Amino acid sequence: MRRTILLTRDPISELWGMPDVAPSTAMGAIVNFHGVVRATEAGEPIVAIEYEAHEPMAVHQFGLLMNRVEQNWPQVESVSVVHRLGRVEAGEVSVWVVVVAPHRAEAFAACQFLIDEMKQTVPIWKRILR
Amino acid sequence: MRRTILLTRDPISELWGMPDVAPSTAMGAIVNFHGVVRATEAGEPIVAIEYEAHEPMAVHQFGLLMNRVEQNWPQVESVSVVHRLGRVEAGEVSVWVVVVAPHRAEAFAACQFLIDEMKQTVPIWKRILR
Amino acid sequence: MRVRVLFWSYFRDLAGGDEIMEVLSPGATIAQLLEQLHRRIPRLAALQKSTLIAVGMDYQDKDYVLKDGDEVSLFPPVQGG
Amino acid sequence: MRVRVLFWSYFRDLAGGDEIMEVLSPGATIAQLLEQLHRRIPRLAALQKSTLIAVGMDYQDKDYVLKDGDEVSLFPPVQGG
Repeated sequence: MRRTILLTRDPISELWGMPDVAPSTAMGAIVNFHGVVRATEAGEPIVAIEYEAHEPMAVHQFGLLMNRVEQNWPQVESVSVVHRLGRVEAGEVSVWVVVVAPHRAEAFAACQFLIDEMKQTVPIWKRILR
Repeated sequence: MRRTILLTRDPISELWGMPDVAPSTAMGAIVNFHGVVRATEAGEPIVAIEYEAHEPMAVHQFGLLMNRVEQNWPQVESVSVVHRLGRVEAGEVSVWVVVVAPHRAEAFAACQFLIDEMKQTVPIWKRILR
Repeated sequence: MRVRVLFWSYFRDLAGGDEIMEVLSPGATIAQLLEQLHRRIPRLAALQKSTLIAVGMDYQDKDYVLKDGDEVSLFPPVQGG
Repeated sequence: MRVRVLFWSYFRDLAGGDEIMEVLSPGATIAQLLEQLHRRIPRLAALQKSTLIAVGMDYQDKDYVLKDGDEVSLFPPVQGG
């Protein structure tokens, strides 16, 4: 399984859309998830979110999650994750996940798994800026 | 709920990535699904798929599915679907769905619902070209 | 009354054309239309169980009562995506 | 032996800094490290139940036996995405 793990302080909005996942001809499904900073949190307006990470551990933990994706859905060809760090304005993309697989069932399942588990194990924290 | 329904004979590979879904600032999740023509079908190599549709009925049936999305997940802000017709080469995108919602759970659910149901009710057929 | 029957996908090949005009008694149902049609095109009868039926742009059951000028579409299971 | 303790997110504010060096007896566990640390920083003790603990880049339990030079990270629940 091909992997991309990128923590970046640069806006990824220019990258919205397909990353260079270069699906092989056996692949039939590509799922992209973009998480966006909402302009409200718990009903209160916010300006931005400041993301902090334990960077080497975050990359390592994303790698462990990708091992689990590979075990659970061996047909998945590639998984890419891009996570913003630092200040992310409301309306900007904070996280972007792409999964390429032969069929949609495993592409959706693997993508949702990665996001759900990320929120349990990958050491990234946010601070709301109002 | 904003809707886009497009049946097109032009390649949509140039459009890969974000369509002009223009999420409002209350939206936190964007799910994109791209279905791609695989180079094999049932183990046999294929060159392309020729898609045929009952076009007005297909647009109408996509509209009915979008009504159901709106009923099931009223917070979904927009649903877009682009489906190729005519000859689609192996490796090209045949269908593209985008769902924008406040949170990822409904975005994933609505996107998967639309694709699953489309394959039951929208009058599009394929012919394998070897 | 007259209804127009449209064939889609490989039903077109089985029927030998895109469409056909059928003449029916007033109040005829889709079931009666199919019966009449299948006598003419037995190859479609064999696929009855997997045939989808629409009138205009909406799916209908076999007990649907046809009206003069209705446009009935007959086709195999759909395969979009 | 000495272990380096790193604080992340708002634990940094509670601890008053990014990191601290703790001196422990050989064979000490994370539980013993925390006990010693909490005497010094009681505000962290109150958050014990929701504290996540890693040594290096992997999560560890409180019965993990520390080695000289270990780098222990303490942080609140993660919130990526």
